[in-house]
Amino acid sequence: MTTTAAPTTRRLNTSKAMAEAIAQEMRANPEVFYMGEDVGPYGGIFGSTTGLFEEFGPSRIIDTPISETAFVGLGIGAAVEGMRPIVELMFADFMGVCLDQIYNHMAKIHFESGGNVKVPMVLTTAVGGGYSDGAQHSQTLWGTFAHLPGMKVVVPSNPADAKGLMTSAIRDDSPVVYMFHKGVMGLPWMAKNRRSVDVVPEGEHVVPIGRAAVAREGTDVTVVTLSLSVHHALDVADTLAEDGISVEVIDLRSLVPLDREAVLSSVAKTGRLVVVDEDYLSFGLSGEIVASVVETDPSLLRAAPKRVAMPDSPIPYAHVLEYAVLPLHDRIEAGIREVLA
Amino acid sequence: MTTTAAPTTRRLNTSKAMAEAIAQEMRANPEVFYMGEDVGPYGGIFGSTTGLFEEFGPSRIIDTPISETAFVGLGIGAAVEGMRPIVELMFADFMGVCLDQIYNHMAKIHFESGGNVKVPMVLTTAVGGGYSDGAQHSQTLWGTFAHLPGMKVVVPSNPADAKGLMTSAIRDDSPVVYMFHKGVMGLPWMAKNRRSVDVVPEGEHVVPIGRAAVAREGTDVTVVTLSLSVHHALDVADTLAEDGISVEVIDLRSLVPLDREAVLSSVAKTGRLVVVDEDYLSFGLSGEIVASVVETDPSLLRAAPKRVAMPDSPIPYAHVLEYAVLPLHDRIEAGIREVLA
Amino acid sequence: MTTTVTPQQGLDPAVRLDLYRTMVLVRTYEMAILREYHADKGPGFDIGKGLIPGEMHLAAGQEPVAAGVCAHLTGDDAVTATHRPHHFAIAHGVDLERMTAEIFGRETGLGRGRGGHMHLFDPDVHFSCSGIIAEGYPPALGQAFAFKRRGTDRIAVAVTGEGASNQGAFHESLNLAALWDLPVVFVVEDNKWGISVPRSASTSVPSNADRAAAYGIPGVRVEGNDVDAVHEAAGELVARARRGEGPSLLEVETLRLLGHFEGDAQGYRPELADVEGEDPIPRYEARLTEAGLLDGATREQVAAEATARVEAAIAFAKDSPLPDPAQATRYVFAEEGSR
Amino acid sequence: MTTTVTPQQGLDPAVRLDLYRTMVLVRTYEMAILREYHADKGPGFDIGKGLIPGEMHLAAGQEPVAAGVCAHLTGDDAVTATHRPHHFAIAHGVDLERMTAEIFGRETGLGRGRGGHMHLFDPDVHFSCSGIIAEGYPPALGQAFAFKRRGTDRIAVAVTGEGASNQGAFHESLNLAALWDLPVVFVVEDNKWGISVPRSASTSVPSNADRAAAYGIPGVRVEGNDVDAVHEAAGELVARARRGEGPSLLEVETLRLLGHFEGDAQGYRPELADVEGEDPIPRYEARLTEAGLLDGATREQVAAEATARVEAAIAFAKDSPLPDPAQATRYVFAEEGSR
Ligand SMILES: Cc1ncc(C[n+]2csc(CCOP(=O)(O)OP(=O)(O)O)c2C)c(N)n1
Ligand SMILES: Cc1ncc(C[n+]2csc(CCOP(=O)(O)OP(=O)(O)O)c2C)c(N)n1
Ligand SMILES: [Mg+2]
Ligand SMILES: [Mg+2]
Repeated sequence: MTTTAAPTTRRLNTSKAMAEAIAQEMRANPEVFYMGEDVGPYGGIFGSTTGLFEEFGPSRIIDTPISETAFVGLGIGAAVEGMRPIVELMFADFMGVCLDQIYNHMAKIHFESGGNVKVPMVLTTAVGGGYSDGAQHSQTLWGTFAHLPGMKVVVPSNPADAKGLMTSAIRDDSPVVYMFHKGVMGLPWMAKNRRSVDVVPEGEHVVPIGRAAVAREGTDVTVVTLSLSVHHALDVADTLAEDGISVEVIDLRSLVPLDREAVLSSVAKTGRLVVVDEDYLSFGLSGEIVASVVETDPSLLRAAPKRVAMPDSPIPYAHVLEYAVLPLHDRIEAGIREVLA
Repeated sequence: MTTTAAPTTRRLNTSKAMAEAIAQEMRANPEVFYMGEDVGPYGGIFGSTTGLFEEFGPSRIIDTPISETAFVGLGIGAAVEGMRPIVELMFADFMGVCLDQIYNHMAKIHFESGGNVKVPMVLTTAVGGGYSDGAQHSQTLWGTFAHLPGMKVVVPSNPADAKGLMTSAIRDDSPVVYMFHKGVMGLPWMAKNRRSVDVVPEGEHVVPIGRAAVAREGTDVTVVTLSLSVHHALDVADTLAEDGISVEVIDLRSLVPLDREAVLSSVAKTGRLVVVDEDYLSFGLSGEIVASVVETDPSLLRAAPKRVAMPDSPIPYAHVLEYAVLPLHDRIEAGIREVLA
Repeated sequence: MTTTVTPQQGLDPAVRLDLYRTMVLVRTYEMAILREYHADKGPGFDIGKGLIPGEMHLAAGQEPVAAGVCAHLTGDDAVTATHRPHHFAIAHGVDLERMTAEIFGRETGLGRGRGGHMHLFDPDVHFSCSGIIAEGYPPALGQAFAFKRRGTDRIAVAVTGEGASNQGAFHESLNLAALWDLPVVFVVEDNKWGISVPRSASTSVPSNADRAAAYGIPGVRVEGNDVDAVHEAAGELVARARRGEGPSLLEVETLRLLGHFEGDAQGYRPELADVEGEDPIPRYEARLTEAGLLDGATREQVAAEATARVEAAIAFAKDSPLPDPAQATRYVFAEEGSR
Repeated sequence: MTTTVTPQQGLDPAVRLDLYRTMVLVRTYEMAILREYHADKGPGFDIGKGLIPGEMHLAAGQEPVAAGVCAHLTGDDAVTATHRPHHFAIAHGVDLERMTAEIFGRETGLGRGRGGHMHLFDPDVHFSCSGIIAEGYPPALGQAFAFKRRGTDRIAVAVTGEGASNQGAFHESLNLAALWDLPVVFVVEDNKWGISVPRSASTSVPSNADRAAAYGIPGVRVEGNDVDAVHEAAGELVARARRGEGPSLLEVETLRLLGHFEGDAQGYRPELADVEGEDPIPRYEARLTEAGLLDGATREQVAAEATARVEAAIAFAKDSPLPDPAQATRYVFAEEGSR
C-alpha cells in the first residue's frame, strides 16, 4: 500500500519532508490549512512549516494567539464543516491547557454522533527531550494520547515516513495526532542522528497508518520502539552485530492503531523482547507491548522481557541528569544483553 | 501501619467515611481546607463533603466558580505556602480544562525545586460510569494520572479505606490524587453494591498509601483490580466459589505507588492472572500489571493472563451499550474461566 | 460598547406568535421528557434507571433566550449549546424525533444512542452541544471560520451559562473571534445559578456584556427574561455578523425554573418560592393577550400542535429499536469509504 | 477604572538610584549569561551543548518592569514569573549564586540542577516561575490566599507577557482574585511580541488595562518602558493590595532587545534596527545624569558592583559540582521525615 511516484535519491531532513507532504496536500485540496503558534513567517519552532508561508500566505498558514483551547477547538469546528485543518500544538507538553478539546471533543464527536459527524483534523505536536529543555518541554506523552480513545496517534522516525504518514493523516477522515520528535527533525541547531536526513520520494508518497516497519531484520532479539529511539536502537544493533548478536528493530510508526501483529511475529521469531520508549515507564506504551505479547501467547518469550524507558520521574534539566534518564545507547545495549543472558 | 483508635461496628457509606476523615483532619489542623464546585451547601455532587459546610462554614469549605485552572492552581500556591488544601475536580473527565496545573505544576514543582518546595495538596475527583452519563462524564482516567509522574494516585473501594486513605492523603507531603468512584460512594440515588456501606473505624484511621489489600484470599487465580471493580470481582468470586473455584482478589488501593509485590506474591501462589480495570484497555493499568509480572518472572504464569477492561472506545450513553463495555460480572467471570481453561 | 436592552413592543405580530409557538413547543417537550424521565426511576430515585437514564438538565424558564435568538437563524447557521441543550436544539430546528430517540438511547437517535442528552449532533442544521463547561465555544469559532472562508453569510451562535463565563475557553474564544472577525454571536444565559453557586459567587462583574469591552466587540445585556427584547437584541447582532462585522456578546437574564438537574432538591436556593410566578411563558401569554394577538382558541391550538409533535416524537423514540450491544464500540473511527 | 500612567519626575533620588542599580545588575547578569551560554555551543549552534544547555530567554530591555514593581516588595511577598524570569528573580532578591548554579545545572542550584532557567524556585523569597504560558498566575492566587488567610499584609505579584493575556488561565485568575479580593498585582509585560507574533495578531484590544474592567478591578497601563512610571503605578497597586483592597492589573509597555530565545534570528521583526536606540538603561542614565543624580564615578561604581556580584555568582556556579547521575530521579516525592 505504500505508493511512491518515482524512484529518487533526493535526501531531505524530516522537517522538510513533513512540510513537503503538507504542501502537496494543500496544493491538491483548498480545504487544507495549517494553524498554530509561530507557524507563519517563523516556519514553526521545529521547522514543521518550513517554506509553507512563502507559498501559501497568511490565509492558509495561520499564526494564532497563545490560546490553544480556542484554536484547537477552531480546528475541530472547521473539520466538522468539512475543512481539513492541521493544527499545531507547539510542544506536546502543552496538552494540559487544551486537552479537553483534544480528548473530549476532537476524539469523541464522531462516536457521540453515532458516526454522523466526522472530524478530519490533524493535530501536530513536537515531543521529546535530550537538549536540556527541562521537565515541561521534554516529554513525549504519546502514551497519554494513545490511552485516550478516538484519535489515531502517529510517530514518524525518519524523513520518508514523516512525509508518507503526513499524507495519510491529512487524508484520514478521523482525527490524527502526529507527534514529531525534535530529535528526528534534522534541525541545524540540534544534535542529530545521521538518519534524520535521508532519501524521500518525490511526488505523492503515502504510508498507511497502523503498520509497523521492520527497521532492521534480526533473529536473536526483538527491539520494539518508535520515533527517535529507533535511531538509537539501530545504532545499538550495529554495535551488537560486531559481537554476532542479531537484533530486529520494529519501528511502530503508530500507537493507534497499534500493529500488534508485527510485534508478535517478530517475537515469535526471536523469542526475546526489549521495548525502548522515551515516554514514562509505567502505565504506558512499554507495558502495553509486553502485555500484548503475553496475553496472546506467553510461551513466545524465552526470557523475561525488558523495558528501557524514561523512569517515572519528571525530566531533569541538567545534562548529566537528563542523560541518565533517557533511554540511550548504553541502557538499550544493557537491556538487550540482559534478555540474552 | 494501619492505625485504628477503637474497635467499632458502626457502618457508614463511603461518602460519609471520606467526609469524616476530612472533618477529623480539619479539626486537628487549621491549615486544611476544602475547595471546589458545589462542595459547600450542596455537600459535593457525589457527597464528598456531606456535612462539612455545616461544621466548618464558608471560609474552610469553599465553593468556587467554574474555573478549574484557577482554583487547582490556587490550591498549589496555598500548598507551597504550607497550607494543606483539598481541591475537588467534580469529575475526573474535566481534567482536560486544568491538566496543566495538575501535571506540570502540582506534580513537578517538588522535583524542579530539587526537593526544596513541597506541595502537600490533595486533589479529589469522582470517576466512573454505569449510570448512562455518557462519554464525557463516565471515565475513570486513573491510567492517565498514574502515567504522569509526581503525584500519588489513590483509589479507595470501600468506606474504611476511603477514610483511612483520605487521612493519609491529607497528611502526605506530596500531592495525592484521590479518585472516588461514584459507584462506591453509597449514594441514595445511584445503584449501589452492598459493600458501599460498611464498618468504618471511629477516631483516627490511617491506611498507608501504596499497599494493596487482599480483598479475598484464594488459590486458583489472582484477580488484580481496584475501586468499584473490586466489588464486582468479589461478587464473581462468590459465584465461582460455588463451582469450587478459589479466586484471590487484590484491591490495589493505589496506582502510584503501585504495590507490585502484592501482585507478584499472589500470582506466585495462583499462577494465573486476570486484571479487571474500568479504565480504557490499552496503554494503561491493565498492561502495566501484566508487564510487571512478566518482566519479573515470566514463569510465574501458568496460563496467558487476561485483561477485562473498558475497550478503547468512548463510553456510550445507552444503557445496553454501556453495559456491554463495562467490565461487569459476566465479562469478569468469563475472563477467569478463560485463564483457568 | 455595552448596551442594555429593555423590552420593546414594536415587533411584528406574526413574529411574536412564532416566538410564542417556539417557547410552547420547548416547554411542552421538556415537560414530556420530565414525565418520561421520572416514570421509571423507582423505587426511590435511581439515576441510572428507566427509559431515560443519566443526568437530565432541563431548560424550563429559559425558552425566551433560545426562541429570541434562533428566530434569526436558518438551518445553514450553526449553534453550539451546552449540557442544557433542548431549548436551543428545538428552536434551531433539530429533528425532534431523532433527538428524542437519542435521549431514549435508541438506534434511530441522532447519535445512534451513543451520545445522550448532553451530546446531540444534528449536522443537517449544524447543531451540537457538549457537557463540558464553555468548551462548546471553540468549535463554534471553527464553524464560523469555515462559513467565512467559503464566502457565505452564515454565522455561528455559541451558547453558555453565566457560570461558564468564568472558564478560560470563554476568554480565549472571544479574543480569537474578535481578532479574526469571525461571524459568531456568543450568548450567555444568565439563569443566576451554576448548579448551587449563585452568580455573585462566580462572576466578578454584574454584566457579562461589560466583558465584551475586553475584546473590543459589542456587548449587550437583556434584562427581564423577555423574548421580545432578546429577539430585538439578537437581531442586530446576528445581522452585523452576517454583514461581516464580526462577533458580539449577548447576555440574557433568564430563569431556571427547575433544579440544576433532575434530582436536585435545591436546598441552597432561597428565592425558590418566587420562581414559579416569574415563568416567562404565562407572562408572555398575558402580554400577547393584552395586545390582542392571542385568544383562547389560538392558545389551545398552539398547545395542541405542540403536544401532538412532542408526543409523536416520544412515541417514535419508544417504538425505535435499542442499539445492538455487539456494536457498542462501532464509530470510534470513521469507516472506510464513508468519505 | 483604567488609567494610563505617564512618566513623572517627583521620585525620591535614592529610590531612583536603587532602580538604576537593579536594572544594571539585571543587565549585567544577563549579558554574562549570554556570554556563557554561547561560549560553548559550537561548532555551529547546538542548543543542547555547553555549560548552559537548553532554551535561554533573556529579558534585556524589560528591566524597568521588574525594577519598578519589585521595589515595593519584600522577600515575604511572592512573585511568580514566566519563561523569561531573570529580571524579576534578581529584582525580587532571589539568591544570585544558587540561581546561577541552577542555570548551570549544578547540585548547588536552587533546584539542584533539576529545574533549569525556566523553573527557578526560591522559597526564601517566595519566588517561582513556569515555562507554561500564563500558568504562573493560578499558583500566585494561592500564595495570596494563604497570606490573606493568615492575616498578613503580604501580597503576590504574578507576571506574564502580553501574548499570555490571551490564555484562559489569565481570565480565570483575574476573575477569581477579584471575587475573593485576593492581594495580587497582575503584571503584563507588553514587549509587543509573543515569539514571532506581534501584539496586533494576538490581542484584540490595544491595552490589557481595559480588560481589568471585565473583573471590576483597577487596570493601569504604563507607556514608554519608563522605570519611574512603573514604580509609581506599581506603588499604588501594591499598597491597595496590602490594604486589603484586592487585586489589580498593571500592563507595562516594554521592549525585547534580543530574540525570543537565543538562536532566534528575528527575521519576522521589521523594527529591529530601531530597537537598540530604545534601550531603557542608557535612556535612564541620561535622565538621571541630567537630573544631577548620576555622574561618571557613580556609574562606574554601580557597574563595577554589578559585575563583581555577577562574576562571583558565575564563578560559584562553575565551581559547583554537577549533580550525581545516580540520583537523577530523586525528589519525585517528598522524603520521609522531611516535613
Ligand atoms: C469544565 C466543567 N466543570 C464543571 C462542570 C460541572 N457542571 C455542569 S453544569 C455546571 C453549572 C453550569 O452553570 P452555568 O454555566 O451557569 O449553566 P447552567 O447550568 O446554569 O445552565 C457545572 C459546574 C462541567 N460540566 N464542566
Ligand atoms: C501554553 C503554552 N503555549 C505556548 C508556549 C510556547 N511559548 C513560550 S514563550 C511564548 C511567547 C510568549 O509571549 P509573551 O507572553 O508575550 O511573553 P514574552 O516571551 O514576550 O516575554 C510561547 C508561545 C508555552 N510555553 N506555553
Ligand atoms: Mg447558570
Ligand atoms: Mg511578549
